[in-house]
Amino acid sequence: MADAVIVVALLLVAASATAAVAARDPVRQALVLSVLGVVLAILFTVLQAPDVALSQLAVGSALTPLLLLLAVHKVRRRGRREGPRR
Amino acid sequence: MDDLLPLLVAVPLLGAALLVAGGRLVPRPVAETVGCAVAATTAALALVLLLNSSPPFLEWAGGWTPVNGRSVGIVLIGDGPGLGMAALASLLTLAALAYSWHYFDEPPSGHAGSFPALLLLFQGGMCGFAIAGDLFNAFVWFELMGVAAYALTGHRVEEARAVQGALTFAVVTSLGAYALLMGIGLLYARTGELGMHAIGRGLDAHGRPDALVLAAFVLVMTGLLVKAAAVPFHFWLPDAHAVAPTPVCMLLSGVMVELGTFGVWRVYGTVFAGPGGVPAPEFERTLVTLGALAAVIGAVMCWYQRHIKRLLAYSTVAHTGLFLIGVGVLKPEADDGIALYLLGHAGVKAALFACAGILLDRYGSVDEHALHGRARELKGVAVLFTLGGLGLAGLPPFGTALGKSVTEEAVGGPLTVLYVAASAVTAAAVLRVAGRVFLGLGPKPADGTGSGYETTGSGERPETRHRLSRIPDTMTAVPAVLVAGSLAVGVVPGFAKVVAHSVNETGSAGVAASAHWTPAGVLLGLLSTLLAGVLALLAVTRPKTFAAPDRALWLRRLQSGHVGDYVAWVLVGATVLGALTLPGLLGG
Amino acid sequence: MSRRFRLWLVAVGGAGLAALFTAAALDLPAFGGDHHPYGDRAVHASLSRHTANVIASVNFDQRAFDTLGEMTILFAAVIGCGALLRQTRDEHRATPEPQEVARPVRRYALLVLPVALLTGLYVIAHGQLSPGGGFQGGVVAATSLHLLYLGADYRALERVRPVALYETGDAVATSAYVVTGLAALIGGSAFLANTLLPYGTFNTLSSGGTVPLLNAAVGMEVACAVVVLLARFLDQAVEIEEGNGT
Amino acid sequence: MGVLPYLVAGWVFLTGCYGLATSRNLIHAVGCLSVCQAGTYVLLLAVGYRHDATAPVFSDLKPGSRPVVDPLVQALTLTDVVVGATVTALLLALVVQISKRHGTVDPDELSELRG
Repeated sequence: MADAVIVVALLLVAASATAAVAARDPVRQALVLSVLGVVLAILFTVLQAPDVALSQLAVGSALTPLLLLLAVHKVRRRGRREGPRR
Repeated sequence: MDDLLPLLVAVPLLGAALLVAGGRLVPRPVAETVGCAVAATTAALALVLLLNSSPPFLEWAGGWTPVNGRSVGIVLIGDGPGLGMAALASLLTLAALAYSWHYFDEPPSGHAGSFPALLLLFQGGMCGFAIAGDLFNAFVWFELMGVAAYALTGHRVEEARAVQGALTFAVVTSLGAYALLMGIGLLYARTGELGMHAIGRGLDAHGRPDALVLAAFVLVMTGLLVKAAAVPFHFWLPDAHAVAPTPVCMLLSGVMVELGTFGVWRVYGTVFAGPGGVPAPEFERTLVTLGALAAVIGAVMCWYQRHIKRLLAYSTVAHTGLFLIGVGVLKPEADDGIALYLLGHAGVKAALFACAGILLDRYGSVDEHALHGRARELKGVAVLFTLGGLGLAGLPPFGTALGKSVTEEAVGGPLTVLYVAASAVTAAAVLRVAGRVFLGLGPKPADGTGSGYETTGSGERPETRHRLSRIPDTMTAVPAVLVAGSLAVGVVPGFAKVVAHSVNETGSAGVAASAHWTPAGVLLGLLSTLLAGVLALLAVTRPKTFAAPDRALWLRRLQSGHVGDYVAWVLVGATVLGALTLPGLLGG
Repeated sequence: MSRRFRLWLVAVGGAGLAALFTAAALDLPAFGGDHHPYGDRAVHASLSRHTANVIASVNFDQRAFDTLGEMTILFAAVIGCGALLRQTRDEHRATPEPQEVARPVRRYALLVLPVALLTGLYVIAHGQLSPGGGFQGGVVAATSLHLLYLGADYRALERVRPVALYETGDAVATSAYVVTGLAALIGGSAFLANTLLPYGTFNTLSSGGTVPLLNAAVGMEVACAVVVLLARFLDQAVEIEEGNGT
Repeated sequence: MGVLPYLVAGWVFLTGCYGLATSRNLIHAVGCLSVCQAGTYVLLLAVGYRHDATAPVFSDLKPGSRPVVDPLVQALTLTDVVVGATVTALLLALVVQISKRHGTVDPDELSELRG
């Protein structure tokens, strides 16, 4: 039983990692990455690593996508405003 | 005494934390003085430990001394090579801090301490990596070294090139670090240990090497060789070293890249050298091949540069190639030679970067063509730069010459030719720059871009707030001391013997070799210096024939500045590593 | 270099590495195996020092030196981001216009904020007992503070978040960790040795010797670091503008 | 089942590398690097797993009553997660500056450092 859950979680990780690479738009990628973070947290929980799951949930599915979105926001905002500056 | 080993890391880290906490309260000179004091304290500690490191220290962090030969703690190795690297890193950090004294561009408001603090963190990371005896701990310090170095490289955020080079550096090195971690995971799966010696014993207990050992070797070496900038992992280096602030360049080229080579030596010797690891002939083939490629490509690319800092960066590629060959042949004499060569090279290379930095801050350019004849007034700097070039060529009695001759004798055969040629070509490029920039020799080169596929050194901004009209004494004193240090490595009687003793005590199974000047070595050193001089003279007088940039265009095109290309090369490099190491493992 | 050539390189390099890794995976001990010598020793050592959460014991006692490196990496990233995302001479600050937030969102954010903050602190405090600890709790606490951005506005966030103070807090927490390590050294033991304090009663908040201290230092460091990191990025995303026409 | 977790780890790592090499947007590339790193987490935790074992936390478990999974790899992964987040932050800071100084975040259009 536990094995079946682990296999499913592993396949989900592989699928969402692939999706995160395939999502070429950074905003969409940030969202997929946060899904990947949640899926990884689930995998870690079934692998009996609650500590890591917690930090993956906090870092991988919240902090990292948030930073990515903020960076996208900054880049797009200045893209709208003006061209390159040196 | 052993207990003091972790302080090599703790002192700079504490210093950095204090600088950040108090940085906004104190004026800049105080912050810089504190930075220098902390770096100097660490250097002194490293030297004291180094002098007492026979027999080598083994320290268990957290006091977890082994029970029945096994521990749960982290082991630190305080042997000659490790402490030597820590001392070198600390001394160069001190030099970098002294060089940037007062001169460096206005720090961000309220962050007087942030630049020295980052340098101290960098120092802490390098010291930690040098004394790490535990593979995962080495990874942690490797990352700290990386994170501090990325931030320092991109520190001049107003420079388009600086931020691009820093990003390339960060992406490629981080990828290397993750490869290293994958390798650690594989080794842990096999042996269930993390200490380097413990892993080595575990591998030997398992019997003959198999695909797992090979994969772990490839992944771990990928991480370390990315740091050591072996071909084809080297692309990040010129991009990063050419754009980093000068004091940081001194550290990057002088010691950080060499720590990658040191890591290869340490990890192979402790983890993979046994019967369960990678057989010696395979290791030798792999490292000599990659090292020779790096030496050749580094030397050729160095020759065709006109951006002076980039030129120096390529000469670092060539020289680390030579170091890798020396480590690869697995002979005690070669180890001694490399240790001396590395010390001499660190002084010379850091001094050369310091001189290039003076040019940048005085003239707002590091372009060989644009600066033609403009630096005639800087007599002292000219002397230092030329001495640096001669040191790079291996003119006796520089430490580089001693190290090179000892290594040449150990490797023998056609590899000797490579040593002479690579050092001669890189030195010739430096001497060519010296002749043109400081003496105004030869016709003034056309200022336009040749093939269009090159990085010129113009359009760089000085690192000081204003262009310097007078060079501060600290900025000339630092390269002078560094060149003197490089000379001392070769001249001080008995120094070579001490280095050889402490290197052989840990590596090479206790076989003691001696390192000293030999007539053949002196002759080879003179020969490469002569070659360098002749080449430089020809290049200056006949620029059309000898420095046509289109000759190596295909090679230059590989250096595209595109981070995706570099990542692709890392993957190819890992595959090449595997292919080179595979045959010996199939045979058994 | 053309894109096609790069793809070829990736294909060759990736295929080689994939083949190598697959061959290695076949040689690995099967998943779920029973051979974990270091792990078993770590469990034993943790119990002998009355630390219920073995991972906390590994992080803050047995391999506390690694954690020192880890928190320094975070610290270096904070200083590094501060230096990289500083306001340069050609940039100026623009006051962000207050944004309308839907009332339910606002109410929800203000309701969740204290809960999340407390959860973070709870997770930090129980690090040596239950899953969680300085890292996880620190990140949760720091992120929860930013709900204020949603719940009120950027100004309110800036008021409760003087970045300078948090940066100092970050540095102080890092020094506290190092000083705890040094105290053990001065006390006649090794650097970062867990010998200063009694190990306490198993499974209580004060058990584990210096583990709770180091855990708290890391919690404070991580919380401050994440606040500062997010502040730097928010600053860039919301406030700092390039001076056009200057 | 025996090798599946390891293969998934390798797959995730290499997929991230592929994305990194072919990325047309540096922010996307940074995301791909964190995918690479996810591969290392999976590998480490898979290595430490033990069948029919529980988490190594003894707050409500009598010591010795059940086997526990390897706590070491979990501590390593924890460190790794934090390191990953910091590297991501630093890289993004550099990307933000690149977009300011070069006016683009497409690596194909960055042509300052060549030859």
